[in-house]
Amino acid sequence: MPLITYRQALNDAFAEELARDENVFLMGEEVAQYNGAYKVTEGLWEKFGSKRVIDTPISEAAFLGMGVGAAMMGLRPVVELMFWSFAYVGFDQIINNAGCIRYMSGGLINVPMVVRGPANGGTNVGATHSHTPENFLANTPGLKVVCPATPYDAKGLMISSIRDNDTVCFMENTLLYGDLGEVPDGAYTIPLGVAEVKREGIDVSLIAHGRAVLTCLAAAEILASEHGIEAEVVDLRSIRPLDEETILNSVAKTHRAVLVDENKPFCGVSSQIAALLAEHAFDDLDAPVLRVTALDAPAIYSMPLEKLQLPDAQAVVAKVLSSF
Amino acid sequence: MPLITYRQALNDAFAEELARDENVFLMGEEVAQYNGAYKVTEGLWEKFGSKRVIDTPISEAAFLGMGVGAAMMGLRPVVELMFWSFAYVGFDQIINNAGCIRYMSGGLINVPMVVRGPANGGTNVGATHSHTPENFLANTPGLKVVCPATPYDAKGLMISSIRDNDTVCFMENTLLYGDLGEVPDGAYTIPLGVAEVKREGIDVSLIAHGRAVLTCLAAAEILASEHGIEAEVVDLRSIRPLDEETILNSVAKTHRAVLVDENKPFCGVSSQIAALLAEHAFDDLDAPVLRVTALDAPAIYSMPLEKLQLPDAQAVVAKVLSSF
Amino acid sequence: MARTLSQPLKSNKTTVKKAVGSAVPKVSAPDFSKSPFNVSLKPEEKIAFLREMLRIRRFEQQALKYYNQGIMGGFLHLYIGQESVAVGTASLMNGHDEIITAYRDHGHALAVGMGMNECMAELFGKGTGCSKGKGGSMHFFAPDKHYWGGHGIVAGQTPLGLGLAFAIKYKGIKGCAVAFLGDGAVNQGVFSECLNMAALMELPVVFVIENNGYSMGTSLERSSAIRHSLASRAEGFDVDWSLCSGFDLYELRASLGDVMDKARTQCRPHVLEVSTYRYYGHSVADANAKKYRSPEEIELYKTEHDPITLWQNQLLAEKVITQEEVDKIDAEAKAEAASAAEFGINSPWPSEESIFEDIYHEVDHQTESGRTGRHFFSE
Amino acid sequence: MARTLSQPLKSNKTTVKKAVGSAVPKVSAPDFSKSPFNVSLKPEEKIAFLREMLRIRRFEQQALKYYNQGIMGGFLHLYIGQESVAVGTASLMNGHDEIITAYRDHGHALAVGMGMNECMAELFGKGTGCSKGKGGSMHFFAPDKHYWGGHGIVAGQTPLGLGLAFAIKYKGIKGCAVAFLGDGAVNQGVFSECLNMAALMELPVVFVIENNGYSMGTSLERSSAIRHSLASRAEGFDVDWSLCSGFDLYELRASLGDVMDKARTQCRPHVLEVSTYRYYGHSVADANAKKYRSPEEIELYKTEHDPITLWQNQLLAEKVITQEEVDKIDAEAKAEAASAAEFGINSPWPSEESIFEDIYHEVDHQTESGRTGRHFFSE
Ligand SMILES: Cc1ncc(C[n+]2csc(CCOP(=O)(O)OP(=O)(O)O)c2C)c(N)n1
Ligand SMILES: Cc1ncc(C[n+]2csc(CCOP(=O)(O)OP(=O)(O)O)c2C)c(N)n1
Ligand SMILES: [Mg+2]
Ligand SMILES: [Mg+2]
Repeated sequence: MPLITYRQALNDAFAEELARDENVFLMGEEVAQYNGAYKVTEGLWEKFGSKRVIDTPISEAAFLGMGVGAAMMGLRPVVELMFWSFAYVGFDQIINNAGCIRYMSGGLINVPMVVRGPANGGTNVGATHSHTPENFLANTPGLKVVCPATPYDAKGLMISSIRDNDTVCFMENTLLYGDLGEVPDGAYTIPLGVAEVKREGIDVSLIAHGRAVLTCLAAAEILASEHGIEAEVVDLRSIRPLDEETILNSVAKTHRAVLVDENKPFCGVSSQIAALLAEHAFDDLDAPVLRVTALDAPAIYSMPLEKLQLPDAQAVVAKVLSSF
Repeated sequence: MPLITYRQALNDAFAEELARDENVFLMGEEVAQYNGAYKVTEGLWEKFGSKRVIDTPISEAAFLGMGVGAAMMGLRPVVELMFWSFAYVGFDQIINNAGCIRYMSGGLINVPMVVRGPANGGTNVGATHSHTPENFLANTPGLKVVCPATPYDAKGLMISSIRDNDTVCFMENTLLYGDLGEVPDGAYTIPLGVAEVKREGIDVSLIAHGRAVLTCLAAAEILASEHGIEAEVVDLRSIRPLDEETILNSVAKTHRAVLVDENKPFCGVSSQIAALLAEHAFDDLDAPVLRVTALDAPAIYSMPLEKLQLPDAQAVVAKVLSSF
Repeated sequence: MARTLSQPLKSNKTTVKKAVGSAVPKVSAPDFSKSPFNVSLKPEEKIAFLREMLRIRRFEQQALKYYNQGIMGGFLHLYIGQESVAVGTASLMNGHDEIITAYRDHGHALAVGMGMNECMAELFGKGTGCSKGKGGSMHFFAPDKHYWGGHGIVAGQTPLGLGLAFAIKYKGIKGCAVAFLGDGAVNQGVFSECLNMAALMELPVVFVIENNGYSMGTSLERSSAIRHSLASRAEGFDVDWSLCSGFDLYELRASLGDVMDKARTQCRPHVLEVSTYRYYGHSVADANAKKYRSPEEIELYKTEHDPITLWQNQLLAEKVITQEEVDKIDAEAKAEAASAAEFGINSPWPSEESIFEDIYHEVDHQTESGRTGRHFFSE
Repeated sequence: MARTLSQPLKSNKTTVKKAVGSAVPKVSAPDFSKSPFNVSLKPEEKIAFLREMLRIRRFEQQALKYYNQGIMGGFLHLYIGQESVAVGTASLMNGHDEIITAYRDHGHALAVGMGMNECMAELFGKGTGCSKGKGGSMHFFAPDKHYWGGHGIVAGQTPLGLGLAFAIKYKGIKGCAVAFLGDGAVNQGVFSECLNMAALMELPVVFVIENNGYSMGTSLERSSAIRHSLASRAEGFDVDWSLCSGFDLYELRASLGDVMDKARTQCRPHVLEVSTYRYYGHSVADANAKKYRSPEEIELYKTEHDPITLWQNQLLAEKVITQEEVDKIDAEAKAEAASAAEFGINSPWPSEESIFEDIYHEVDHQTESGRTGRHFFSE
């Protein structure tokens, strides 16, 4: 299989879906002529033209809402937020329009839209540009939330998201765009709501999404080689719908869970997983459910300090060891 | 002590603080000449005039941001959102400006602002008007979040919030405005971050905030009289800062926790409490941590159905019984 | 408090854009009945407009009765006084046009052809309601009738209107989108964003500002800083605009017909500010309805500017209809509303299971995607 | 791509408001050096302006060097080419005025008197930085110098500027607030909301649109629909507006001085659109900086419209300064910047504990409120 980047995997997904379905179009700030602030849409404007790949002014609320309106009419907008952090100026459109219109119309309407862009810290762009709102969005029944960790998952989940008939909030990561991975040519889908055990283990379950999955995999290697602990790594991939079965099966096997999360801790995704385990894995657990999250402070600018704010393999290893 | 409504308790808090500190002012839609959509600010414009009690256009982003700017200069804005649901059109101003400016300025600035208004379902106003974003806001380090359940708490917490030197998101409840309770005349404060055991018990801890506390108290009566179960009811009062000690002490005593929450369940406040217990009360717990939350659907309009969406005493009782 | 801004606008009776601040030309009001949109109207059509307006009014009066009895929930924002705007608009829709409005949405719903039964049942929160009892008064929808709701967040529907226009253009349809908003809604930033995008992208969208002079208890003067009119803000965004009176159905049709045509054929956006008036409070729960404006003011509008009375008198004068026929139509409308209320009252509540329906399309249709993973997190 | 809009504006050289769409009057450009704001300037003051502009430029060039070496993080949005705007503005502040800007904030910071050391250290992410290494390039603040930052969310600072003006008026201070934004930022809805509120509440705020012709890679024509100018959008909100060239410090001071005075004395808001140009990419990471505009265009601005060169030539022509003195000032600015870089490099990183400082005022000050309950939820 070709080795391509996470960025290219997404780009391929767009190119294929644009070619497949003429109702699909991309829009956002700098996505067309500039090729995307992070070059995720590179070459697509040239190939598909201004009707299908559309630059917008800096008006998130209006273009998110425009996406909803167009989707109600059966188009399939793929709307880029240059950063998910900028969602907050258009939050009402996502929560209330994309999220609630189907319900309020008694099912007369659906909103087949993808809202996508990077949502991550770790690049020294400060507090306002480093938000990870997957927890907020997944709180809203009506929205779906997807956070791929690998190029393969990025492409398969993106194609599924574009074809999905509900709104999918798709969270990428600027730190992953350059990551290489094996990705088949041509279309394939990964269903939303299916987690993947990215590493099998028997001693502890590391449960994570997005880039934290890679942190867990690195930690698992250290745990295995240095401490004889075989960690299972569960990649949630999709936050809503959530694959609770895979989580619970893993914990039933390992009896220990450490949740790793780049969300801020208060009501983060890992809080929800912990709540799940506290209710449904009570008898399986041999130890408290531990969490390694982003430090509970705004993202700091300072380069070495921001590194300390995000979970790293050492912190995960330490947390796992503390559980035994 | 005089028996007054939750609404009047807030009104008294405003009147007293407006009189005490000339830097305090109120603003929002219809708060002045109209006396407030829910009459919480009744009579204040007449008494304090247009300088101190200010009507705004329907421009939440601008007036929330204006509040932040004024607060940076040392004023103490108390900004009403007619519903907290409308926060989403001004969300960026709350999260990024109120929430992050102190950090990004290395502590040079603080934002002594109160953002307040009702945040609740249960009044048949539909999905877009029934949001309860206390979990979102408390996710943000830099913001404080308060949810009083009684008139007494409403006044004491409001005075503390106005005097607090950080931004406090203060969540009221239209269903509670008419509730009566004993409230002393004159100023008193209740510190943020102190929960209250509103009912002592030994068999199970019911942990809640806002109106769900009253639901728990009602459930506790039923449990005691009909099932011989003595439930302890912990009212969080403040979500951030959070009084974890009181929560953990209660669970250490009762060994059972049922969390009751009008938030939607995914990453709701009760998810965070569950995560706390899963980590720090693991050895104290004799049973899974159970939750009774708002049903995980958008708020429905239909009157009898919306009642089913919110936790009620019967649902709490049933959940508690299931835990034994 | 002196009202000036939503009184029937004297100025700018044509749909020609005016430069901001330029003096209002002293033109004698054109005879709008002669406009291309009105001149060929058949008598039946004119009578149908009357019927539609009466139906809206009787529908809402019926609803009001039950709301006051406490057997409807939530908010009830009455459209009474503004009926001509919705009816005039619907009468101009060509089958390829799409419309969307805010929470004051009953009039638009009935005007596009939604049935009184489904609308009334919705107000009662019943499963037979147009939104299955899930949306309530603020959330009527009929996509099959090109009606996209019914939206509760002020101005939140304006970018959706942009999206409807976008889709129309994208699909190569010769239609336009009409998005309604109030005089208070213009101060939500997203509306300004929409104006810019509509002009930049050349979208066939008409924003109709239903200027009834008040946003809740706040008069236009207290909520909007303007030099000329609310619509004239569009000028700064290179969007054409005009004003018209909404009290006279001929004028409304002439003005709006023009700009809808322009949108359809030239793909140009437009902002049309329509002067109108609501007789009731902001919502029925608005206890202050008579405090922020004088009873005399309300009375003046009711007696001098009622769009139904004006239209009825017009048709009587044109001898298109007789008083007896008017009375009959009105009686029918009342009877229809009463029977809709019966229907609503006698309809069943939504089922408890329905709480979890209509959230995800994929779940509702039990597709593979709808069956994979957990979608709902309460029992 | 043809540039027209941010070329030095020929029209409307005075600060008098123009009706939208009205013909540009054929006035010969006034001699701005004779404006009341300039005529009494002392030679030292004029020289100080030159020094400040040079300091900004040399500071940023120095920063650029280290950024390119990869030892600064995040974004670096250079102000080079626009220095006159910040320096001109700061020179008009009266001790009661407050200013606020977006993320392209180094120029304003230095112009109001922040030290190069603290600014450079901030870029290096050091604890000695003006924001203790917490804010970075986009977040410089100096409330003691009436400088309220440095804000990363496009237009997010505009309502804060409104709040500064509100506080000024509330406290009865005779000052004004100046809020800067870019030509792309005008399309964030919140800015329109601000215009309306500023006019309604009669706030002493001046919005300065630094129109450098591009928002990232998007030219003004592609992001903003306008009939006359960006500033003219203010007209619709009953806010006065005007245009001026930012290339000539005399003109900028004359125009801005006027409107700041009006804000202070009459409590009236104003929008001033200043034509300017950035030589570098949107941020240093902007790989396309030369794709969306031609090298010739950039060159033209550098050679014909550089505000520093123009001012320097002006002072030379006025014989206020000699070339030797210019060279000396420049050398000093370079040396200062180099030494600031040294300072930054040699400064310590923030302490690990500092991660949890400066989040809550009450926690930082260990007040009772700061000690009650748990504030932070990670270990
Ligand atoms: C963002 C937002 N803010 C506030 C409200 C509360 N609210 C509902 S309607 C309304 C007044 C709107 O007035 P206008 O736009 O003139 O429409 P009208 O009611 O006159 O039809 C307000 C303040 C809301 N629904 N959404
Ligand atoms: C709400 C929001 N959307 C998008 C961005 C990304 N962004 C940062 S600056 C910028 C361009 C702004 O251009 P302009 O206002 O002209 O200012 P300039 O950079 O030219 O000084 C964009 C799109 C952002 N920071 N905030
Ligand atoms: Mg109105
Ligand atoms: Mg620019």
